[in-house]
Amino acid sequence: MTTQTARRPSGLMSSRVSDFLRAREVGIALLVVVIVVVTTVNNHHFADSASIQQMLTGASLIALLGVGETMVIVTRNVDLSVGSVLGLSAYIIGDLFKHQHIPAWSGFVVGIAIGAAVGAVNGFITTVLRVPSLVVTLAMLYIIRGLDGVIVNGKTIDPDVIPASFTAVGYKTVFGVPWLAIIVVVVVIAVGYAMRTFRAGRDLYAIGSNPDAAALAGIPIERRVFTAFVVSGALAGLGGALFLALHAQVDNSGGIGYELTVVAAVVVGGVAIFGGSGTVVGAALGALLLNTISQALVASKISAFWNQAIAGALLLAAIGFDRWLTVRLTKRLRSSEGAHRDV
Amino acid sequence: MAGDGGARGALPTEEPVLVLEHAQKSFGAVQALEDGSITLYPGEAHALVGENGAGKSTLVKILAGVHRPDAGRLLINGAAVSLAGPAAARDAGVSIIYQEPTLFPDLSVAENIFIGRQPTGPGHRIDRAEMRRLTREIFARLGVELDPNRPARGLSVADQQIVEIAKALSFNANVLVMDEPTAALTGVEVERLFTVMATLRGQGAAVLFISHRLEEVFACSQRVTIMRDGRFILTAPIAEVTIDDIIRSMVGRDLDALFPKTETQPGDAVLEVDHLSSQGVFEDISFTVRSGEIVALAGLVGAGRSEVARAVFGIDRRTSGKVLLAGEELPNGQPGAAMAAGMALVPEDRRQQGLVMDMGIDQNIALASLRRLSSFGLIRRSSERALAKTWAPRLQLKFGTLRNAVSTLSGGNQQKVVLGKWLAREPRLLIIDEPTRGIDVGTKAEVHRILDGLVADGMAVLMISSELPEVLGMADRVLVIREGRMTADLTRAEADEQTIMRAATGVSSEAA
Amino acid sequence: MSDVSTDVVQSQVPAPAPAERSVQTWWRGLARWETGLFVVLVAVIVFGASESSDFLQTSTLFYLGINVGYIAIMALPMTFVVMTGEIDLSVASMLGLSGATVGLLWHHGWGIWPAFLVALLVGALGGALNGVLVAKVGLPSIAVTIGTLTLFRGLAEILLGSQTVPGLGDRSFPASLTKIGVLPVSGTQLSYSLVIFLVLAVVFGVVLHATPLGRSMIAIGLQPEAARFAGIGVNTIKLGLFVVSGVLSAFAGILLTLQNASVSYSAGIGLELNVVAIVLFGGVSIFGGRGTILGVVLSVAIVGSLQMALTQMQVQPEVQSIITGILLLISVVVPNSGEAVRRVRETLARRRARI
Amino acid sequence: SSSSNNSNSPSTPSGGGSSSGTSIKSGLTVYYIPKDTQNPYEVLADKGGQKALSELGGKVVVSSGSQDTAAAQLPSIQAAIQANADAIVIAGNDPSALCPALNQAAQQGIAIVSFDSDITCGSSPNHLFINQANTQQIGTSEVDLLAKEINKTGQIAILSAAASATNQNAWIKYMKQQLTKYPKMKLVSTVYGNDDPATSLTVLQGLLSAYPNLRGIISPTTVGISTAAQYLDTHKSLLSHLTLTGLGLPSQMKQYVHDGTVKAFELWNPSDLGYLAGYAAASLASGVTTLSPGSTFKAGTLGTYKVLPPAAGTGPSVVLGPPTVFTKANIDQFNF
Ligand SMILES: Nc1ncnc2c1ncn2[C@@H]1O[C@H](COP(=O)(O)OP(=O)(O)OP(=O)(O)O)[C@@H](O)[C@H]1O
Ligand SMILES: Nc1ncnc2c1ncn2[C@@H]1O[C@H](COP(=O)(O)OP(=O)(O)OP(=O)(O)O)[C@@H](O)[C@H]1O
Ligand SMILES: [Mg+2]
Ligand SMILES: [Mg+2]
Repeated sequence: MTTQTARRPSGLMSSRVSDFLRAREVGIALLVVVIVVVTTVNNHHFADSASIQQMLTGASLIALLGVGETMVIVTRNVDLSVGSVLGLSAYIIGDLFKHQHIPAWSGFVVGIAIGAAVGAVNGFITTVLRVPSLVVTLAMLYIIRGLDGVIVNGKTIDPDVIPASFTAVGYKTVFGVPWLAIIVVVVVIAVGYAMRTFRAGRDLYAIGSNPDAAALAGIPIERRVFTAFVVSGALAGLGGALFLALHAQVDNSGGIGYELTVVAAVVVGGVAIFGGSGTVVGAALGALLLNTISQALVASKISAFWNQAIAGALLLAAIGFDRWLTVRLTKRLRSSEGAHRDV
Repeated sequence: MAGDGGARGALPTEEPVLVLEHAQKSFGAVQALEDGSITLYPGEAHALVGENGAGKSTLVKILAGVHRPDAGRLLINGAAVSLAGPAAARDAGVSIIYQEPTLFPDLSVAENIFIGRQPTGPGHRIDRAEMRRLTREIFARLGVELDPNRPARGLSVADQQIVEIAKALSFNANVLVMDEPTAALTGVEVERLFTVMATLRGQGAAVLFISHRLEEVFACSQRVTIMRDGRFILTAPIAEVTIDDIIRSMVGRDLDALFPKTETQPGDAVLEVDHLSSQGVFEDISFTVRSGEIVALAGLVGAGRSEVARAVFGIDRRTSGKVLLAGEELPNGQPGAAMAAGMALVPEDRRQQGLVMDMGIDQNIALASLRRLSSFGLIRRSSERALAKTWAPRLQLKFGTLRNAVSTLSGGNQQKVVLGKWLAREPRLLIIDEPTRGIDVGTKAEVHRILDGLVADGMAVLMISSELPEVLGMADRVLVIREGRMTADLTRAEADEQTIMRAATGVSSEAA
Repeated sequence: MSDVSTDVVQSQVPAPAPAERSVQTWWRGLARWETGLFVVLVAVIVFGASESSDFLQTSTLFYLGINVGYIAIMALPMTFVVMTGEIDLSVASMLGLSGATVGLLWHHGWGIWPAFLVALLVGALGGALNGVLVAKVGLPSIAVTIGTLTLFRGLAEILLGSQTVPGLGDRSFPASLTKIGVLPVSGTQLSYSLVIFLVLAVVFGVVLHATPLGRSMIAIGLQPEAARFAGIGVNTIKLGLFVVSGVLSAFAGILLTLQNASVSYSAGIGLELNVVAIVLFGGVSIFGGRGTILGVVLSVAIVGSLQMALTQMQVQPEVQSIITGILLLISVVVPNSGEAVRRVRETLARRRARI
Repeated sequence: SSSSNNSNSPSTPSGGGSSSGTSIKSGLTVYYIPKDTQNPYEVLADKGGQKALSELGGKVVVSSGSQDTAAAQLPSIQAAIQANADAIVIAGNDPSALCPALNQAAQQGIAIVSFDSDITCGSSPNHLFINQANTQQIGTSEVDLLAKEINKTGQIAILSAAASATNQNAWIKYMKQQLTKYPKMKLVSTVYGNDDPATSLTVLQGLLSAYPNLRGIISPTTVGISTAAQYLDTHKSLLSHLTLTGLGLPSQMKQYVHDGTVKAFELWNPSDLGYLAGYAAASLASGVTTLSPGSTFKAGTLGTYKVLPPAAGTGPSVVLGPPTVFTKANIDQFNF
């Protein structure tokens, strides 16, 4: 009776609410489009298929790492070791090509295996020893990078030792879409779908959203977080393989400094840094946005010196925008509440 | 044996579905539960009553598999079980509504209800449509209309409680335990809940529910179990006991001792609140607190009392209205200024707001007086310890050493530390929110005695309490707040359960 | 109950792991921690002395100061920021920006002191930007400072581009100042940057451990809401700390510029994580509220002397970073291990209970 | 400067100039401080240095950081000082930041030699720069190389390393100078890949979409040119109108030269460079030669070298020799 009528607004709200939620991804996508359009205005070649291909290729690695990072961040953790893992896996794969002449496909397997192993270490220390993941993965960043250096030791992997079929993945296209992009998109869709439609996936959000409640709901927190780290590591390892395929060469410098770029992309992508919300699609779009920005700056013939500053400013803007959305959302939700309670 | 007797008296034929015997549980210093015993039969509604801190929630959490009992035995359907965790309890057919809502702000209402066991279609894919349908179904049973897709973020306390209830119902468990489910609900919602309980019982489920509202106990339960100081006192068919019996067994002494009250002559106004409003939380609140009187803010949980207190103290900004302390208007949103003017606020949640749990007792007591305790900008450790040394005995604090972290103290003693922290500032006005929430019965009387002493010495006290006995026992005047609006301003003489309940719920209390 | 509802509203606060909560493990852990660091330091020195013939030269102390002094100075405000549960990843970029500012102004004929002043001002402004976004707007500091990390470095690049100051035709920086890069404080073997660090460390130590401000910071780190209810200006303090962090990073930039008698936009690039590592290794909890300045000072000493020793011993730099990482891991695992063992036992017990 | 003619080619040893008779001390310790311990190009140079010093009965210590920063090189210089090394051979990550430390070393009587990327410390310390090839010559020859292939017309761009890299900027300066000789060639942009493959790729891609009818790219850095080569190799359509040249390692470029992605590029033998630096350092440390222009020293199998007078920017220097141009014809003869 009274309650019914009084409650209607809250139902009405929800449609607007879900709009807001979608707005995150949509907003970023729009931003990308806007940048492309604006850039194309003063350089009409920026929208060429070739140029678009380049944008996709350029973003794909960070996007891939962003997928794993999202899984971790959603659980209120963070993985700073992805850059180092990428570098290590890239070199080891190359080294195996050079000396063991392993088949091209196994390169990917190796990469994923290496990454997963490191991820397992991260996950173990974080969950079983209950050490803040930021510290764990920061330490692993140093350790893995050092290990990489010891192994590389001034050597390089040169293009001629890498199977053509392997490097093909780095540049071949299907209907104009780079393989690299396809692989990443597949991963994004797969993980995104899993995180949305399987219980384990939803558990990740629950854990990040309210750990204590998650425990009460009987969610296996340790196992889930561990898995998240393993996946993040595995994807970083796969990233190493793709890095090698893309650049056809690698020394010890592969992936240096990626970690912060990845976190930045993820945050720009609308993933809450303290967990509970955000999607891998958003993260991937975030990566695309950052890469589009830096390419747009070159393409707009803006002095290279301005690149970083503008990227930084846009990054802050993106974070602020996302916050603004959340705040408005919460406001609406709050005001929708209570209505039914005047009986 | 009284328990067994009562049990046999009630439903001799059936086998009990759940039996807890002589469960014990202690948290560090606090013996939360010394002898928790309860027997539930299929198809019965069983009330569990006891003062704050009696150990009800602890007992519940043992049934929930959250706490493992230090001693005692749990039988479900006649078989002894040891619950490895909340999940295990659920699988054993026990579903719980916790006293504090445990929601995931970022997840949809529907998902909050089904997290971890969402309905799945082929390939273990979550069937969202089905999940929504089920959610709507449950809400329909509860007669409420809440959008299943809306995130839990920003749900009101009451709505949160409703989601919790829906969650518990969704298990179709054969034992349903509800820890103060009605605390945040209005009469109508309470009625609906009772109807649902009735149907569940009809289906042969046992319902255990905790409430501080005794009329509810009589309205809908067949048997009642009473606890005091962590011990089982008795179980009896509701027909065989009266409210007075229950209260006597709950409190273990007569109420006067629990609510000491010296008659004082109120002095002049200390706090004047003038048309205070806070967008969307409360509207146009005006009242005065004079020195030497206790004014109580009564109302349902979620009514906005704490918000009023927070706005007065300056934790939240007010959108309009004035706050005057001893005639001086206070700046908006500046607790520091309020403190300087002689105001103190003992917040409702000591674990989060009242105390820095990992700091020592002395440091917590000093936290609000640091400036006074330091010379040349340096904290004088000696004076800091001296301060604690003077207040600990005055509040009859039980502790190891003053350096111990307050997290090692019992709830009641924690509350005393918070009191000490603020009394150390010798405030003109003490705002105290839920002074005895989660405090065991002995301490509770002490706290009341302390309050009484303070007003006797001419302090002005604004007390927020969800417990009518406390309000009735301690207050000189009672202000009732409902939905953020002031609905009654009663003198000690006018105030009684009915009037207050009516003002608080807006429905005649026969309904509740 | 209403605390739960607020919890619902602002679930952005990261929940510390239980181990972090339990105070006994903390005191014990902390007690063990400083002593532990001290033992490690002694070990490193003994190791260095025995493994490297050059280690005991007095110059080692001076060089150590030159290498870590300016980094250590950034670690102090970082300690405060982390104390309150936040983080500032923009310090190294601010160092670069400040250096670039000095360089540019110097290049355009400014006096050195005015140039320094402007640089410090830039530091204050940058810090204020971080502070406002974190404390007032309420954005997560890790995200904000990743943003300003890029922004500040970018600005530095805009200011100096490919040029190094002093370049051809520039005045060289006043020798009276640049001597801090080559001469120890007279009568000692300590570099100026190290002395400044030590002095600042004393100040920061006193502030943290003996003043209301310090106590407030600890309270904020342990329980922000309780701090607010005790009348502590949580946001104001955080804002202030970010400003301090900005100013001291800028100051470190000035010192580095003088030590090198020159500056380019890339000065101090990538140091942010080293600073964080030093602070964490010093026993400061990433969740805030726990840690001591002494610990940070010891951590600086260890990292510094380890680098000297290993370099003298011609150990690969990569091995050095491996050691850094392992030390960092140990620093967090050790205090938690007791707790962990307990928990694992418990879980096993429950497993058994289940069957 | 006119140094391109008086630079000594190894083939023609010259007796000219002053050379003190004393011979090189044995047991010398020379610290090699490359940009970082992993840079493949400099690892080769270090090997050259080791060869030189072993011939002279001395020893080489390679020490540096793991990142290309001055800060990472500083401890190595300090270690050299503390170990009373006889000479330091350094590739500066920053033109000036290391000067104070190096000056201290010099004051301790340590001979300072720089290679690959020079340091600009004015006279403190005085040091000898081992120029891989005459700076101007590199600049000009690159441009000439490209001009020949795109018959002197069209837009061109430069893909460089870090914006603050001295050697790069020096070469770029001379490239611009040389370009004035080709009025129909227009330098439209210089981008910086920071010697990081990923960054290089991004800026390259930006470059291509910014200047769709770009005819030529000069990348005077090994990472840059190989990244660009890989990109062209995988986007053959571009080759029809785009030509790439620059400085690269034959080992990395071999494949691209063979499949025609890159027609020609230049480099000198990095290990020769290190080898020469080693002899220079030893000679200076033993007082066999001095920094004064015209003084000479023997560089083992490379022959005799003469110190060139300071010229714009650079102090006293010797030039390894003209860079080798690598093409299909000769690339397989090189193993670095
Ligand atoms: N986690 C805990 N740590 C320490 N003490 C606790 C804990 N939980 C409960 N206590 C203490 O145990 C006693 C019983 O608490 P419990 O919550 O069971 O009381 P209750 O009967 O539910 O009270 P209320 O009616 O207020 O809910 C109280 O003194 C409380 O302070
Ligand atoms: N997290 C929240 N989101 C939206 N509204 C809220 C939230 N918490 C409280 N409210 C609203 O603010 C008002 C006051 O809530 P609160 O529970 O503090 O009142 P209260 O009377 O102090 O209850 P208590 O008895 O717990 O002190 C209520 O209208 C409630 O619906
Ligand atoms: Mg309870
Ligand atoms: Mg309240």
